[in-house]
Amino acid sequence: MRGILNKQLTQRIIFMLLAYAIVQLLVSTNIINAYLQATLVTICINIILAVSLNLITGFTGQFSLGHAGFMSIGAYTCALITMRVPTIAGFLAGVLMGAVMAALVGFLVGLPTLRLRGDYLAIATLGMSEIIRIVFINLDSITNGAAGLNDIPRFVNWPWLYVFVAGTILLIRNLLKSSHGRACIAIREDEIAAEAMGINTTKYKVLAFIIGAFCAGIAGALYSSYFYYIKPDLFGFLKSVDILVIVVLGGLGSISGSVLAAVLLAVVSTYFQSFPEIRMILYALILVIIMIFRPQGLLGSKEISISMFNRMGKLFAFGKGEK
Amino acid sequence: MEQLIQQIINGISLGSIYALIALGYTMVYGIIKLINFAHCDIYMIGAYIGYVCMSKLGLGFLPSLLASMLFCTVLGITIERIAYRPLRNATRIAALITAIGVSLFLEYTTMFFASANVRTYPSMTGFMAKTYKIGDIVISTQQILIAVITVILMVLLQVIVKKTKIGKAMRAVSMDKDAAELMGINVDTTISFTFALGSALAGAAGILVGIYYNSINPLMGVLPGLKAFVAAVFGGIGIIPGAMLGGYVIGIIEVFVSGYGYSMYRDAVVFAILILILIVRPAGLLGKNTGEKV
Amino acid sequence: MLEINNLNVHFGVIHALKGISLTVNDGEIVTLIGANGAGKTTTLRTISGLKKPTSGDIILNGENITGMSAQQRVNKGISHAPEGRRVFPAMTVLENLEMGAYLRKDKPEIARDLKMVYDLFPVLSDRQKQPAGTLSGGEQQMLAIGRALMSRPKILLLDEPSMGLAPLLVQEIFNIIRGVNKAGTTVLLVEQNAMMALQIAHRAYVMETGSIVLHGTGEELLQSDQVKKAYLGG
Amino acid sequence: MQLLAIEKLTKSFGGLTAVLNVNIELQQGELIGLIGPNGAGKTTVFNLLTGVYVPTSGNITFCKDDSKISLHGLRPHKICKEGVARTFQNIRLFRDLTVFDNVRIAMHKNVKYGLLASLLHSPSYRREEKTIADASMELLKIFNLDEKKDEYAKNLPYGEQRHLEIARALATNPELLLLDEPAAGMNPAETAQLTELIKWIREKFNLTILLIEHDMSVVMKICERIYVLDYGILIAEGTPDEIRSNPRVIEAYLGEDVSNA
Repeated sequence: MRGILNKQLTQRIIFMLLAYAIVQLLVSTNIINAYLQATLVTICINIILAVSLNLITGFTGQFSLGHAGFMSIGAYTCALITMRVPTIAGFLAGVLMGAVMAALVGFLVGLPTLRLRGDYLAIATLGMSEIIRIVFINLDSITNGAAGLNDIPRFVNWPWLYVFVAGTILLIRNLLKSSHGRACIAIREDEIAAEAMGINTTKYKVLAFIIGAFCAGIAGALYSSYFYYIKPDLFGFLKSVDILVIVVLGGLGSISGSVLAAVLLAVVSTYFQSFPEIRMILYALILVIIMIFRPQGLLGSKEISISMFNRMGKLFAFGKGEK
Repeated sequence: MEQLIQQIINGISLGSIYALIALGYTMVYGIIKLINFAHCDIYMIGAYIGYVCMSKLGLGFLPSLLASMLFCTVLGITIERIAYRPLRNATRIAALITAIGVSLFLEYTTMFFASANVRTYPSMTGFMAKTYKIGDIVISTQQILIAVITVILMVLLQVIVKKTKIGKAMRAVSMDKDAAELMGINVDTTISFTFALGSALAGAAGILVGIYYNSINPLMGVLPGLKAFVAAVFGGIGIIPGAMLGGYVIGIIEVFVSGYGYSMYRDAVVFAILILILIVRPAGLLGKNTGEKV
Repeated sequence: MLEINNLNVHFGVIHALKGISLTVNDGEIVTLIGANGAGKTTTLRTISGLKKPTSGDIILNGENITGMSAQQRVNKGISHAPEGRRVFPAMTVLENLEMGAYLRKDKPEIARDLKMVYDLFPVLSDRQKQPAGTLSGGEQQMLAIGRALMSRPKILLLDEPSMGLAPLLVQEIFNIIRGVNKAGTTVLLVEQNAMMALQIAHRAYVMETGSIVLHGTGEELLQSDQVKKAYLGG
Repeated sequence: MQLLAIEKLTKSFGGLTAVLNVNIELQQGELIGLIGPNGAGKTTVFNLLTGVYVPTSGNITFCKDDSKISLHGLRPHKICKEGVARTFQNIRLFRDLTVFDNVRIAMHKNVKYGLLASLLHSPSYRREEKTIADASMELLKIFNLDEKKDEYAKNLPYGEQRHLEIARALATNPELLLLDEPAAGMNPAETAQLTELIKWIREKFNLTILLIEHDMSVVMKICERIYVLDYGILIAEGTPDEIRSNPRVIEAYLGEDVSNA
């Protein structure tokens, strides 16, 4: 048993290092050029956003339409800090502060979840993120209003991205494989039964919002640092929808599904850049068509795991008859 | 005092429009438990149809109103048939994403054909452009028209829902689809009918907004749509008088917030009210709170 | 009156009904018993048109109704009081009963049937104006049966009318079923309470995992060792 | 020794009084029945006991380790932590999770490792997860569900779902177990088997059990005492024989047939 565990762990580490090295190689040989790099950054940020929203919506079952609001708090906090302290330490402090501020707001947003369910919660979170946006527009002296902040120092590069993406995925995955994670999942399945089985549903719902918002704050911070320009309208209702679409498309309750969908949508949307007039029409059509034909998303609630590749590998290695 | 009355009058005009849109949200939510995000775009398309009728085809106001309601009815039924019906047994979130997809589709298709530019409604002439002054209070014909048409349509709707057989079928389907089907009710037809009613009202709201504010654009539905939804929740979603009440209240509050110099925050106030209502009285002002049975 | 031939029903990959056949003759009470998940409810739902079969025929009075919608079947004289009562909770008792006559246009006849239902269930008459959701379980069951009778059916499908009811009420419900049948309505009854069901049924079918495994008169099955052991606790 | 005392328990919903001045007392180790017609308030009593509803008035006292705890106003998860577990009238399993996870989730209240340990999968996390897994499997074995540990709960046959629900309740390590119509929807053969099982787990886990059931073959056979509710009021209390021959109970609930049987 212990041997297998170690083998799995080793494989996982190898896989993670490999993923890092391959992209690093592609970046340094300029196969991923400046244009593609923007797509890469978008993918990474969207992965963080989608995985963290999946924790709230897919695993804990709390319907949220306000994830962009958390993201904007991370983005503004980090931007304001790095603009004053334009060093790597300032950047890291900005990311951390952005995440903490977002988590704080996540806690506040999480409180109504104690009374609201389903669609009502979705609308409440939507309202909350709209309020955040309107406040940013009106805090002229700090945020420069609707025009937004420009010339934010750029510190984000592939190694940093990788650390944050891998960190988010790993921590959330670990959480879900623990008793605390199972408590969240139980709430999604049946809140009343979960409570009757000794789970403090209040605590875990708010916790899911705090952790989810924390990660979204990180994503926002990375966004502001890479794209060096932010304004309130970037984090409106549509952005929240975008994130939710990734989660649903990948499969509610599937982390690997969120990763897969984030990559897929970024690729498709990069391709669509060539026809700007009908880009959004196509996006809308694809959305409707996928929901009609595969409402459970690409992976449902299943995960792609390394052991799956192992099994496939064995199948090829031993040919037929191996069971 | 006069300023107060003036603002109430303006609030009622705006509230009428919210109420008309809110009715569509509330009916559709009542029957298939879907927040029909595309509803606000049906309202936008209603405004465009009115524009085409009045400024391109040169029709009068009433024929244009009817044309716009009719077109929106057909559009609403079509959307339900193509996009929502296949998802009737899917998860709520899948249905919601579909609704958002349809909404984006309508917005950007309109943008593709009519361009993103703002269009100006033909200005009203003669009787339609008249304003009446009582002291310092100003009322325009358009405001009266909006209020009167809204009331007529709402009364009509109440009669349909309360008195007719199809209205009873709507109530039955909203409570229990299977049981309704066992009574011999055609569930599909009933749901289509609900979409038809809601969409017709949205179409009317669209053209009324056109003549009131004069300008329309493909994204004009988004914010009023959200606020109308807030209105529906405010009154108690699924409850028709609730949507009307909610519409007027939200309209009046919004006008007051702007009137006292906080117009930048007026949307934030509406959403804050929403969250407050949801927390204090989740079933809405007129709704009964029914907890889950254990 | 009702004949089912080789009916197959699937839920996705699950084969819920595996080619079942049964008949119900005019004026009979036929009961369908079996364990949970045997397919009893699915059989009723397929007959009333809520579930579409993969293959097989449903024939009512010589007419093949397999392809018909649920409404058409109500028109043809099939009425179904579903499992769990399923009354319209926010409608009054009277409105619920009126919904039962939704497809009918003969106002005087409807009024007569309404009186008939109130005679059968006096407690409903006392509570005409009360929302159905506030009735007790037993009263809701009576309302569900009354509502089903309002379409003036030729055949009444009853799904677990005794479920969750106190012993005293169970007896009353079975007496009512017998009364309805005596008044001329054919009944197909699905029941968990096999003992009571077999006592009032003319004939019975036993289902197991989607198939009919046994059939005979109520009397015969009450004596059958196989049935005694599995369903009567003997 | 007294385990639970319900005194003058009352619950009204708006104008409707569901339970009025109910007194119930359970001694350690007893197996007690709660019967009555539909809508008599039996499940409401369970919901008041487990904190789903807050009583309008009255006391609920739970005696644990020589100390008395008032359950009045506690949240359900707190009450569960004090040692009261339940099953539901219409099965409420975590349907889309495995049999194994259903039981593991119910062990949450005894988990000691914190959030940080779970984020980092620390050694204490690993140790405790192993303990949980072992204990869960042991429980599943008792109910013959160990072979089906990876099956989704919704795919179990009905009878096994009822068993799993009991197993899940036991996983919270309760002192008092509330069973809400465990035999509903079972045929007589299954019911007879369940009756034995209830008796057996009481011994094995040293439990006190309060049981709501319509099936008199269960109640009369295993309960030491029975409480009868009607319209929210206790109309009788006594041994099965006393209840069977109590004219008020016959009139309100049992009917002639059953009392003669």
